[in-house]
Amino acid sequence: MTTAAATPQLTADLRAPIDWKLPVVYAVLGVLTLFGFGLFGGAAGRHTVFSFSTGRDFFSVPDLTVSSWPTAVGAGIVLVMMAAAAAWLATRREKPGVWFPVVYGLLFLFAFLTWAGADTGRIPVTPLLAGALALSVPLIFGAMCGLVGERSGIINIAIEGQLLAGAFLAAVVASALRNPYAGLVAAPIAGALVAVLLTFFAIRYWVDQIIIGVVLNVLVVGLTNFLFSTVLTANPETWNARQSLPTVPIPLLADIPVIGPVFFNQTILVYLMYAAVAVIHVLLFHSRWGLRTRAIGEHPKAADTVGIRVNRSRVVNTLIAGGIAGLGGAFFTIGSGLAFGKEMSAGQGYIALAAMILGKWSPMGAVAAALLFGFARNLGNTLSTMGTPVPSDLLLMLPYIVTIFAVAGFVGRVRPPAAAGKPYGAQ
Amino acid sequence: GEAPEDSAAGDGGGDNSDYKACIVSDQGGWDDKSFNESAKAGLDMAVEELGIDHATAESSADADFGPNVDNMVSQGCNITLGVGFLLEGAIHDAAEANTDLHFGLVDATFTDDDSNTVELDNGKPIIFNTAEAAYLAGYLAAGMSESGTVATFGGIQIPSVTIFMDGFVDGVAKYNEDNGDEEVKVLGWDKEAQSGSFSGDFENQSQGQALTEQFISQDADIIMPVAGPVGLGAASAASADGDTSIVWVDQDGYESTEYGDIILTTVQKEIATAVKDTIAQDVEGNFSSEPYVGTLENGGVDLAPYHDFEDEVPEELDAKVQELKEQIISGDIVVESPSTP
Amino acid sequence: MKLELSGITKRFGSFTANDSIDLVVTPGEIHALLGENGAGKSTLMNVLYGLYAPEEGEILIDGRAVRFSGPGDAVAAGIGMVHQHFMLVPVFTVAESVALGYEPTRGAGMMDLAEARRKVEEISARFGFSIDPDAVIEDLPVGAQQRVEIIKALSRDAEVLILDEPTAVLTPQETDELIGIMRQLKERGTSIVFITHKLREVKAIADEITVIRRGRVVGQAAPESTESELAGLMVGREVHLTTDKEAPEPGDATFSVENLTVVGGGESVLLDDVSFSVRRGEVLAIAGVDGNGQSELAEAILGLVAPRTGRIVLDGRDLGERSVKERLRAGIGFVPEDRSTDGVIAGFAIRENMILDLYDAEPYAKGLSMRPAVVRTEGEKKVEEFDIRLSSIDHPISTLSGGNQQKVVLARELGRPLRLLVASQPTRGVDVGSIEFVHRRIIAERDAGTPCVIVSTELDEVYNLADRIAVMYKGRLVGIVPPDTPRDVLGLMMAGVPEDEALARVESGEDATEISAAEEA
Amino acid sequence: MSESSAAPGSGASAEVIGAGETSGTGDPSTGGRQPARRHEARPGVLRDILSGSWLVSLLSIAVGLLAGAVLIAASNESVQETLGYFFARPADFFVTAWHVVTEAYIALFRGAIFDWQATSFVRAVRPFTESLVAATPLILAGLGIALGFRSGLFNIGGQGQVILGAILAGFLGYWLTLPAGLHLVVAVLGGIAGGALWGGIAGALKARTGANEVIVTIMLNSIAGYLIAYLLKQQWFTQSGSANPQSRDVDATASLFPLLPDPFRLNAGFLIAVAATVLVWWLLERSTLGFEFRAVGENPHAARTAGISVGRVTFLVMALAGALAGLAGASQVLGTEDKLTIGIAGSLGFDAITVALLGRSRPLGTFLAGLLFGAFKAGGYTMQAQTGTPIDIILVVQSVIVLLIAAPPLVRGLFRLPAPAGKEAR
Ligand SMILES: Nc1ncnc2c1ncn2[C@@H]1O[C@H](COP(=O)(O)OP(=O)(O)OP(=O)(O)O)[C@@H](O)[C@H]1O
Ligand SMILES: Nc1ncnc2c1ncn2[C@@H]1O[C@H](COP(=O)(O)OP(=O)(O)OP(=O)(O)O)[C@@H](O)[C@H]1O
Ligand SMILES: [Mg+2]
Ligand SMILES: [Mg+2]
Repeated sequence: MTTAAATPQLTADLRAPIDWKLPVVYAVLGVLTLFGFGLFGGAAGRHTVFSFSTGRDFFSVPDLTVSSWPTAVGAGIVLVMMAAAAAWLATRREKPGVWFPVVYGLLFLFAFLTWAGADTGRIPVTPLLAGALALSVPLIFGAMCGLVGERSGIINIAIEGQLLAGAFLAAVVASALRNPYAGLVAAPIAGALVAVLLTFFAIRYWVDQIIIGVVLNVLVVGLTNFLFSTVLTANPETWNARQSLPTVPIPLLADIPVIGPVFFNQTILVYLMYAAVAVIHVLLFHSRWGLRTRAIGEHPKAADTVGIRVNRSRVVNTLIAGGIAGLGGAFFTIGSGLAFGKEMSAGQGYIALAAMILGKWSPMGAVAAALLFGFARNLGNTLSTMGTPVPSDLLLMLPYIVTIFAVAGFVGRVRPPAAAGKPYGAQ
Repeated sequence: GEAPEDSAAGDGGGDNSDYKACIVSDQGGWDDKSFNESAKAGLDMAVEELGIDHATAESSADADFGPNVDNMVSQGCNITLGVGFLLEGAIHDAAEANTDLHFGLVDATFTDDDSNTVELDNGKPIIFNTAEAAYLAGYLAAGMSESGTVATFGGIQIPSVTIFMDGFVDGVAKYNEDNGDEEVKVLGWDKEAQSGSFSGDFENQSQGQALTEQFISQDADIIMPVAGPVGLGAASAASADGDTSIVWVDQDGYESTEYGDIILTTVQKEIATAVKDTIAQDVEGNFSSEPYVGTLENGGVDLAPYHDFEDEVPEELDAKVQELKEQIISGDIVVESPSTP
Repeated sequence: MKLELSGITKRFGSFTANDSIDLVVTPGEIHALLGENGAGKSTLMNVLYGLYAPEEGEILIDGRAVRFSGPGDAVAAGIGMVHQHFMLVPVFTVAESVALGYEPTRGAGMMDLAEARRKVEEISARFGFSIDPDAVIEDLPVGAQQRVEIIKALSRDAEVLILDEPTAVLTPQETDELIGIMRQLKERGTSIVFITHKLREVKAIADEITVIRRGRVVGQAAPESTESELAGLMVGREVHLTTDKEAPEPGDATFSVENLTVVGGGESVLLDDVSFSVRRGEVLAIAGVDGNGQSELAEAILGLVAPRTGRIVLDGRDLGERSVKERLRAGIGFVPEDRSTDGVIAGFAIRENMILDLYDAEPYAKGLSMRPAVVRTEGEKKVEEFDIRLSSIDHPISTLSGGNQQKVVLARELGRPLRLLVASQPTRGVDVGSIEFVHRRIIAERDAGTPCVIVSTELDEVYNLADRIAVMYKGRLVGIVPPDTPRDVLGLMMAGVPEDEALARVESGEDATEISAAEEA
Repeated sequence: MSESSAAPGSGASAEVIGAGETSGTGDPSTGGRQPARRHEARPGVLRDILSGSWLVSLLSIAVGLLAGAVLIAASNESVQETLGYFFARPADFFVTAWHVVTEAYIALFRGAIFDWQATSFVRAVRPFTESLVAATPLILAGLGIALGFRSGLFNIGGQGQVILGAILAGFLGYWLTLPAGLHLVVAVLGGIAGGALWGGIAGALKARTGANEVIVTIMLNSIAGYLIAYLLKQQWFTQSGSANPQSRDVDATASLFPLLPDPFRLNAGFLIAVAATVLVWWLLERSTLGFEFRAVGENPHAARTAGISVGRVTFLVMALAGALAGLAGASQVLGTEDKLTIGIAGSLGFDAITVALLGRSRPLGTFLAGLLFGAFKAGGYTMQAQTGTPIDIILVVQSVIVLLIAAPPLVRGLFRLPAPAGKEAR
């Protein structure tokens, strides 16, 4: 075949316009740090204590005490310099690697905490992280559920309902059998039952998947509220006595300072979450199931032409996903040692959906987004208990604002699986 | 199973079945482990003891208050009680429109458009000066704290919540004053600035759990959640920690929750008794629109027994608490709060 | 393996797409299936491939009746198919695409990608393809995608290979290569069902020809039959393969594009410094293989994509910052290449589709308010004028056949005074009868003095309409040539060879294709 | 696959409209695309009636109520008792269950339409007006959601938009001092502006950055919730002496005037809902703007090619949807509640989604669906107060109805009704 000469290099004025968005954000935050937290932050002469120990650690890590003012100023200077570097790269139409925003973000956070914690109290780093992880657990399970569904072409808005159903059934079964592990078995069943309805209407009757999802959420709220106020409250000792999954520290790992207590002194449910994420990540990109799942989510007809049963696979995947979300729901009750309460999932299913999109439909991305959300939320908690002057309502808004910025500023137009939400039926 | 014999309906104590007492909840619902539940318990007691007819309605949104109260009126309820300040408007309107019926309002007073308290001939406010009991709880907590840090947080910042927190903070301050060398810190509420930690609602237990974990990590070892069921999250976190105890509120948490072993005491608000008494008075034809104010003096608020902590509370501390209680009853000490009804 | 279809009938609702069709494919035979758009060729093959279950009839392999409950069964029986619309997942790599459905695994369900790659390389080597197994499908040119499809079929040891309109997306030279591959396959004993409506190709390669019209077999023909015999069979009447037209009477060049450059995501250059002008009363046809920047050119003219540099000038005014709406108002008529996504709104009534880009202009609207009565009467007039076959103008346009939908688009775009007509693939998916009509309307528009830019990947259409032919390759204009330029030269230019070189190479016989040669003979 | 569902970008939202509406998109049994050959079967009036979509709606409602009945019976203690000796005396079970269920539903009816047991005529007819009161905000917010659906936008942000509408309408209602009439107009406009602001943020972000509107609106809901909680703690905002998180009462000059004398609560908000329904109908069906909205909703690619600015439409639709939801908030605070509280919006924003779905995103349909759900709500109060049936039943009934209505073939299958002949034009 004949091939013409390669296209010549683009001349300078044809190149993409310089993208100033990120450098501007960096610069604004850097200046804020330098002046707001540093120079005029009123932290002169004070100290900030970062504590890492939880009192029960095997190795105890000493508290880190820093002089608030110089630290914040120093961090501010570094951040401003980083912003300048980003700007310089932008003029060359280059972007720094992923490490850049990560380092920048951590440094900014450090400066912020140094300022916020100046003499008001200790910054308990380990509980801050542990709490963030705890708040992320249902989000991560939920996001995994959404991801498996959408990767196979089924949009699942019913995560919220699946979490709630999981929380409910886990609590009831654990309570009735006096065994938290029984709840762990029941929870995925509840999630999968909701998924049965989802797939029944979506695949059998081609009802719009978003509609079914929204309606299923209402249905689960209605049912659980109803059962709660009739059956559960009539006889709470039998049906709604709290059962708690014990924490199972993993030997050695749990003794690692800071991260040990955060990650490895958890209930089996949290370990299941690690496993779920790892397994989904590996399977989705390296297994036969993953290849087929991605195929039916992107181009079901192509999958059909190579003999893959599209709708059957979709059903199976959505049911598995429902089970995963159900497990996430169990975290609200047996995972946290709480009895069931009305509408316990409190909108976390929708946040999980957001985390999945924010993570661009990849397991690791979704986990990162869920952790970001959990962290923002727990940061609000920490600041409020430390007695920061910012009103608690405004702190509670924090994670939602962060999410909007993330979706609008850094994710923008993302590409969902091409066939998500579209029913498939070869005549 | 066996089929029961047909039996005539009607059991219980007296027979006042032509009298109907009705009650409307706010969004918390009847199982809020808090004032709705207590108020309902009061109604149930009245039904049991007096053999009256009754009706209940749970509200799930603000828009439900009006119609719910109105439904009670159409049913011809002799007395209709609303639980919570949110029902003030609905009860107030109904009372003005139906002067022949009686009404009650738990935890709030009737107010005019400019928020000035007004009296209605057929409406009885049932309110509580919880700060008095919370004061004792604060003193006790300060005395019991080993870390020298105690904490409190609320569900939503409303007077009936912050009044607990005010009393608690003052109690701790009193302890510090009495024991010159002590410097027990209270986290979560700044009485001066009237600002502090709130979970944001009365439902989200995980949020209560997360907040409590933060307090624990700040060294607090006694925590008073004033947040209805959100307190269960706090209790769960405290129980997981093992070294932290809880001061419960409203009904004695030793009995109403599963966390008896970590509940140091409860700042009790005898809503049930007050509701029952109000109904009983009305049944007897002794309705009075004079506000009922629960105090330490009339037993409307109180500190619950220490239960499992009985042995741990030092005798001197308990004696001091009792002494303070006497002083408050006698008026030697006045517990002040911007939220005092 | 001998394949027989007997009495296959397939209905969609009340519509019979295949009506008792018989077909026999003997081993090692290239069997051409000929028929106009919508004749039912793809449907028949989808039945054969197990995608559709026929209402009647049976499939026999080596004389034994078989039942396919899905494509998996067909593949297992040795049937492979390259679909008219490729069945490739755009985000997969070549190796993944080939492996899909028949994944080599390393136990525990984990993919053995190395094995998948090896397989691709092995088959590529066998047929002299050079396909990188790790290339991502959506980055590949269509020609390469087609080869991936062929590899897919061959990797499953297909004994019968169905190729559904494989040449629609290829240059004449690439078509020639494909024909070479088909011969190679045939020599190895593979039978091929070859679907097309290009008579020239059929004559060049087929051993046996079956012609289908309106779902029925209307005849068998030998490769020796003449083109007009075949065309007559296909359409059922005598057809004019060319449109009669007067010589052009070009006026001033009122439309020009200067140094237009369009850059896509990832800084890929989609249009590279394109300049040309069109005179009043002239048709400039833009030829090229799909995906070489023609779509972007048309879209840039309408303002759907923003050029990085360059000017578009109509009637002396730079269209520069103007919005799509302003350009439409300035008199640009635009027929998009993909009717169903860009041209019509499936759920809208026919009358609404008739005014899709005029909804807020007089006389259809007054201020914010639309005037339904005017919309209806004007619409009905156009239905008359453009001979659109419908039962009610109020029905959704999705109830119309493709050809009639295209007529609605044309009625809308040609039904007002134009200063420029830009039509992409104006007859894609339209039957032969309607093609004649569409072409006549375009020529009429030209004769009325409108400069016309017609984008087409069908060389027949290009020759039929063009007063000048511009050839595009990789976003660049390779050259603008007169309408009597030989097909092979155009073919080479479509692969990026400059005009002079192409002429020289064709003249020396070096790159003359077999098909053209056959035609000349 | 049918053409519209194959069109890229038509996506989920485009089908929100299609689902159940035309059998072509939603109904696999007809094989997706069908040629326009109608009435090939013998046309018959009976057949038309049996296959009509209104019959499907009626049957869906019936099944929904039946599902509710099962729950009511199952949760009733007397019924549970009879179940204990079911085999000994099964009739008891049925009699009791029937009794309990009819009692609940009669109470529902009496609370929603007409109370024949009431003491006075006024009290007897009041329930119907109460249904209209409950329906008013549902209709308004539902219209907003429907507008989004028709334009291909999935607006979950009704809740936040209602809250913002209430905040602004309420604040202007008690903070300003203006003559009657004018004050009302200003406050209502404030409600519109508040909702439009909140919807507009999501629309602008979607148009400019492609941010997924589902996520942004969910986040904005939560933010609005915390915002009103915050504001209600600020004295300058509440303008009241009370420390309770509630505002001063709205001035009489800004109240939505009552349509009937006292015990009735029906107010001018209902007229606004009627007017909004007509306006949205005109907007969608008769205006150039609506043409743009629908075009973008059905096929954004074709709309763009036709010169419609998709970004502008996205912003406008979200702002208008927000404005309608804001009106719902205004009708609450100026009409029925008279003051701002944290829970002023209740779960209106979410109920509105089901209302719009049930109304199939048509203005009239949404209006009727709003009336139905309003009646459920009003009747639910009475049912709860008189028979002690938990009001959560209503949620179950509503969701079952919406699910069934979205799947007509299922309903037809359940009742063995014939499928409709051919495809109906819109
Ligand atoms: N899934 C379907 N549902 C309804 N009608 C269909 C379906 N598939 C095809 N048809 C109709 O059946 C007829 C035959 O279509 P088919 O795709 O087999 O034609 P073809 O001969 O392959 O045409 P082309 O040359 O355009 O590919 C057409 O009228 C088409 O509209
Ligand atoms: N991965 C591949 N394997 C085999 N052949 C390839 C591959 N990629 C490209 N080719 C072939 O190499 C030649 C040049 O390809 P190139 O990648 O330059 O085209 P392209 O830029 O993608 O072109 P287009 O504009 O048509 O998309 C073409 O003939 C193409 O078919
Ligand atoms: Mg075909
Ligand atoms: Mg193209």
